[in-house]
Amino acid sequence: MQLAINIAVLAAIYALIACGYVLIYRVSRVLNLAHGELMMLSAYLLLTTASLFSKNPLIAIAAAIFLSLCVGVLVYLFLMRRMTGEMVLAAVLTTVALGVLLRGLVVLVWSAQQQNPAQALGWVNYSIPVFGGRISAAGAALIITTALVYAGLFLFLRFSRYGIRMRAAGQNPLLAAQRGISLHAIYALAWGLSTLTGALAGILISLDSGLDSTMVLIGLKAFPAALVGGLDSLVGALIGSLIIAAAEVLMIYYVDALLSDVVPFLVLILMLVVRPWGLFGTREELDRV
Amino acid sequence: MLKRSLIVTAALVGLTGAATAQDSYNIGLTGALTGPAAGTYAPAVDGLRIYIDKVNAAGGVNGKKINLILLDDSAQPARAAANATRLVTDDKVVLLLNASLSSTYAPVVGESQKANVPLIFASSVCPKDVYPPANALQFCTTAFAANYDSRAVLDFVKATAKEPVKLGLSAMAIPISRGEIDYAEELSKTLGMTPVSKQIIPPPTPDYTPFATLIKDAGANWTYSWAPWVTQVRTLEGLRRLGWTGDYVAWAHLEAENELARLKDGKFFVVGANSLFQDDLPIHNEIAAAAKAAKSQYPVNQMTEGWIAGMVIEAALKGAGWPANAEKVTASLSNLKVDLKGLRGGELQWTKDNHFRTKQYYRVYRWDEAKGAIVRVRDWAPFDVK
Amino acid sequence: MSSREPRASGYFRSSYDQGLRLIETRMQWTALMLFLAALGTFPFIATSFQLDLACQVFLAAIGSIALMLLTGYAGQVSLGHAGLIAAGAFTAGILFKEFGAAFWITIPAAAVVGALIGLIFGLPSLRLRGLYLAVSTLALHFIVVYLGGEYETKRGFSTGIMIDAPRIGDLLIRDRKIWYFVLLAFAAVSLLISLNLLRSRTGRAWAAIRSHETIAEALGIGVPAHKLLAFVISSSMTAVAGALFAYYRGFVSVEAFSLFLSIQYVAMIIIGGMGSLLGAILGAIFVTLLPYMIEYAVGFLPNARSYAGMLAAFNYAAFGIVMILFLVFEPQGLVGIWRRVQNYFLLWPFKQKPLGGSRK
Amino acid sequence: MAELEIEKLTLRFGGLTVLSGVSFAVDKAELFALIGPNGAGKTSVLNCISGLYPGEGAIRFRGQNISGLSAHHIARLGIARTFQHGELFPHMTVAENLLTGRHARIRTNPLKEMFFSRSVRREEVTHREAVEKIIDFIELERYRNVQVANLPFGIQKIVGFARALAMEPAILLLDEPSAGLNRDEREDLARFILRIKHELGIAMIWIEHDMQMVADLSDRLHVLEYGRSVAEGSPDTVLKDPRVISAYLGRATI
Repeated sequence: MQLAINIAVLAAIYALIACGYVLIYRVSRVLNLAHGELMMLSAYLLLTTASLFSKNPLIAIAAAIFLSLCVGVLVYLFLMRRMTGEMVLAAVLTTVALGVLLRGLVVLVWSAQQQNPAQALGWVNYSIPVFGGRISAAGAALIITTALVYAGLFLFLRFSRYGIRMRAAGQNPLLAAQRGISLHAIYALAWGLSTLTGALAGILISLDSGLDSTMVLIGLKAFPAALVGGLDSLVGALIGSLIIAAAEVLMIYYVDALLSDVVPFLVLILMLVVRPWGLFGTREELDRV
Repeated sequence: MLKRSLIVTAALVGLTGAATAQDSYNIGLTGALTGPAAGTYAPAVDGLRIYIDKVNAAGGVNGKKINLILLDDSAQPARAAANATRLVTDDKVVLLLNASLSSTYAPVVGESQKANVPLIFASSVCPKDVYPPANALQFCTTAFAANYDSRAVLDFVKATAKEPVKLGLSAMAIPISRGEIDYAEELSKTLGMTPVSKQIIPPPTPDYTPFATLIKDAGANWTYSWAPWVTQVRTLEGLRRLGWTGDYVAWAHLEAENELARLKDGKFFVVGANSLFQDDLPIHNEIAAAAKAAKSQYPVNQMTEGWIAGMVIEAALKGAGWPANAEKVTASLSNLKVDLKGLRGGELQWTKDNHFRTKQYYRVYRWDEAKGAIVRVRDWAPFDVK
Repeated sequence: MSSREPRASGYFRSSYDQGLRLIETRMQWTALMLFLAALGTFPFIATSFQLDLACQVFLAAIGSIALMLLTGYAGQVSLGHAGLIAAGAFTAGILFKEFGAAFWITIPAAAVVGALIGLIFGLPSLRLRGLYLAVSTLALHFIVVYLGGEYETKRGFSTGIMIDAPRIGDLLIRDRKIWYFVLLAFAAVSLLISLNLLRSRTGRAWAAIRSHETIAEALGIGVPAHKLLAFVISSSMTAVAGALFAYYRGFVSVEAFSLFLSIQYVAMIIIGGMGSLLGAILGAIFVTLLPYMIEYAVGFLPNARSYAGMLAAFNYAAFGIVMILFLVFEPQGLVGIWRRVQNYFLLWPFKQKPLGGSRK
Repeated sequence: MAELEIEKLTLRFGGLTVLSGVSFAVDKAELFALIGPNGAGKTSVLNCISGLYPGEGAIRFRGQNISGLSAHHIARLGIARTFQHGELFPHMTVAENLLTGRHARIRTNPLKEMFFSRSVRREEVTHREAVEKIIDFIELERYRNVQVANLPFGIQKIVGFARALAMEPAILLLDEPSAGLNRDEREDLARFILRIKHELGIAMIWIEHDMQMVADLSDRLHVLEYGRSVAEGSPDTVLKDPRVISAYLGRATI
């Protein structure tokens, strides 16, 4: 049972991060390789808001999440907007550069010391018994948040006006623009939402197990999950996360923990060779001449 | 173009070289001042900086100032190599210091050997070469000591455990930590314990629970971790989250003092060779006052290693006299005795073939919920170094 | 590809063969000789630290030229460059430790291992493009580093593998001046090989593939074979750079080959200027020296030593900003700037270029 | 034996049938025009012949079935083509573009190229001369060293034509070579096409919208509509065929 819980928690972490990759890719075909850094930034923002609103942890968390949303939008407005129309690769490399920049800034502002936002918030990470196993409060919160975020995103994309516009912009930007949809607004929204979900992940992970710059690597490990599922599919991200998390945990249990670091990438390569567009992704069209 | 840029940099670098005073003891340090590993090294280096500043303010050594050059390697071996080259060849230091991850040892040792400049490991694990029979140029001031640490820990476990020990082990997936835990596994068997589970945990792990689950399910009643602090403490947290109630023992890194108070776990023991600040010795107050005056951004209770390195350097330079060169400093280091004023269990003594110390002392602390404070569980236990 | 137009006025070609020469005019010969003379005298006037920087630049240049061939010319993105460098370094390290193999065995062995890995990791490129390919090369990095780490631990080299200085005949390559010339020679050979490839059939095929795979295919270019060839040649060259790195530093350890190193190489070709060998070299110089320049600049700040703890963070931030600036404002990289300056002086006092020529 | 023979060529994308049962044959030195309204599948036929699209049915080149071969293999057999939008390599000069066209004919290996050995140099010079002949033939002397990206579109199309010719093909597939050309350029193009036919004896499949040019130059016509063959024959008869007029000319001339 504990095995299942462990897989669920890890899958929730990956899924929550992966949906950030998917949101941006789906709308603008850009892979945001700074997602891990943005996630880490959000967790650090929580440290600051926690010291500002030390009496009220919920406000602190809400403020950190709101700030992250703003960061996402600003990143689009001031940086990624300039890269629209450029080669996709240039845009992706820009996100890599952004990641490097953020890594430096975070250390400059918050130092490289290991931090504990949970302590700053006065949060105690209780251990809750469930079905013969145990789960930490933060772990449970992660699973619930992931479920809520995915449900919310599905509803948003399906029924809300902006959600439908986002889907339209993702499928055919030219046509969407001709229909009077402001692409920049849509892209900015996608960046904001992506950073927001990343922030949720970053904050919950840091509440569960502390915070330092290695969080970036966690963001990177969630990336195979997004790709295995298919970069433009939310369902894919969810399933992909489950697959990667299961592979990783089972590897730890039954084979060699050291391989758990490599196994997401092995699964990824396998996927790329067999079905490059992922389990639920859309296949690229044939080249037209 | 290539030529032009090189000449420009040549000019740039030349200037920095000129800025260093000729009339002082030049010593240089390459350390993980920033980057992922900095949390463990930067506070100690800052402690060293403050100590040297204090010495200089008081008139220096033998009437000469100490010029301490700090270079950052972010724990990257290539960067450490370049730093060491620069310190040895351009800054002409008489003494090299390394305060970085063990992966930077090899390149820095290489430079030290090439230039015949003595090298002190001042913040991380002591390498094998400083133990008897010691390499002529390598010295180590730090509390860590591979193998001795595990001996001390398991000795403590054996003395404390009331029932047969089923030992869980946790290491980070870096060679040095794995090596030590492998050693501990073997050693525990000779001490009549049963190692039940050994987890090698990759550093960027989002969730430690799977590893903790394995240790718990293996039925461990004691768990020992010798790894960077992150791994030690997250394994513990993972275990506790699963409702594991066994005893946990780990190495007392710099972070230990703050973290014991944060975790408030009565069955979490830290074994270390440095006394914690809560012991409130005069020397602790001295460090605290100096750090405060220097407006250091680091917690003062993480500066002990730097302070000790500073005391050793001061004593060594004093012994080397003026003008000093690398040979004189090496000679002075090889025959050194420094009173650490209670920061360790005893004085630090180096001889011709022992550059670690003749006796290594260990203390054990834990959090006491009733008292609301950290308490000593076991006082200095000496181990002869041979 | 070098310019196919004569550069100096009053110089006319009288055969096609002349157009194929890398150096055509006496002026170019003189410039080259002067440049070589400067390179040759540098080690005798430079401090040891500056020599070390130069050596680092040469090593980086080999790697970035190799990546430029793959990405800048053949259009295949790789984020696994550090993995290949690691593969080369470990090949040298393991052969040295296990068999005591000499320099002249380990270097070719590294080239072969690099070529093999290139072949294997080029395979996804037959199905994948752009982003997906970049990701699959990312996996390469993780796998190589994992294997290297396993070797280090299993053999008990917990602080890395130490390698003795290499020996060529009676010459022990230990002194930094000798290293300078050895590395310079390797870098020059890499450059020459690349120039030659690019001005012949293979180079044109790569450029065609980068432009448009389908069109290249329709022109009779075997796209899969040429992609693999690009991977093999680039990887082989990179692995040699890795092996040289291992010898130069005297050690190998997995920590030296982080993902960040891959990013640095990608940054070199971006900052230098995509699709130009000169760009690869300029980028290597810039990226290698940037942290030292920043360190130097910070040295001027009052109370500089208290910033020591922040230098790497400064470096990271500055590195990120420089990359962003180049990507956003100067996609042509340093080469673009260089050409503009060149054109300005060539045309002075006129402002406009005549009809855009073949100069790239 | 016909140079190229197409039998019951069918192409489907998902549920969409682009071509169904197209058949025709082209003889040596024949100028064979392929016409039809937009979306009739003309370019798809060329794409199937050159191996870019996987069509069903048989495509025989001098009796050898080439369907299923990879595109570069087909190109090496001697089937060259041009593209609607030129699709040149913009960073290369005209001469380099043409040299790239000669890729399959250059016999050097990468190892020798690395050191630019004597044999590589000799090959390069030989093929540079061959390219020069084509530059002469297509009258591109003024532009040989100009980077293609800097050329006007009309010239680019001609360069594309020259590049296909540089492959020394047996069959040339021309995809709307006259589109985007002005009157002078069209006249040049017509001249080149005729010279290729008469002097080089190369068979050509020619997609064209300019009916005047088709009527004046082509030997035979094949008309496609919605992926089906509608008519085939000499220009005089086909262009008067009422089916063709209703299917194609009626709409296209609006």
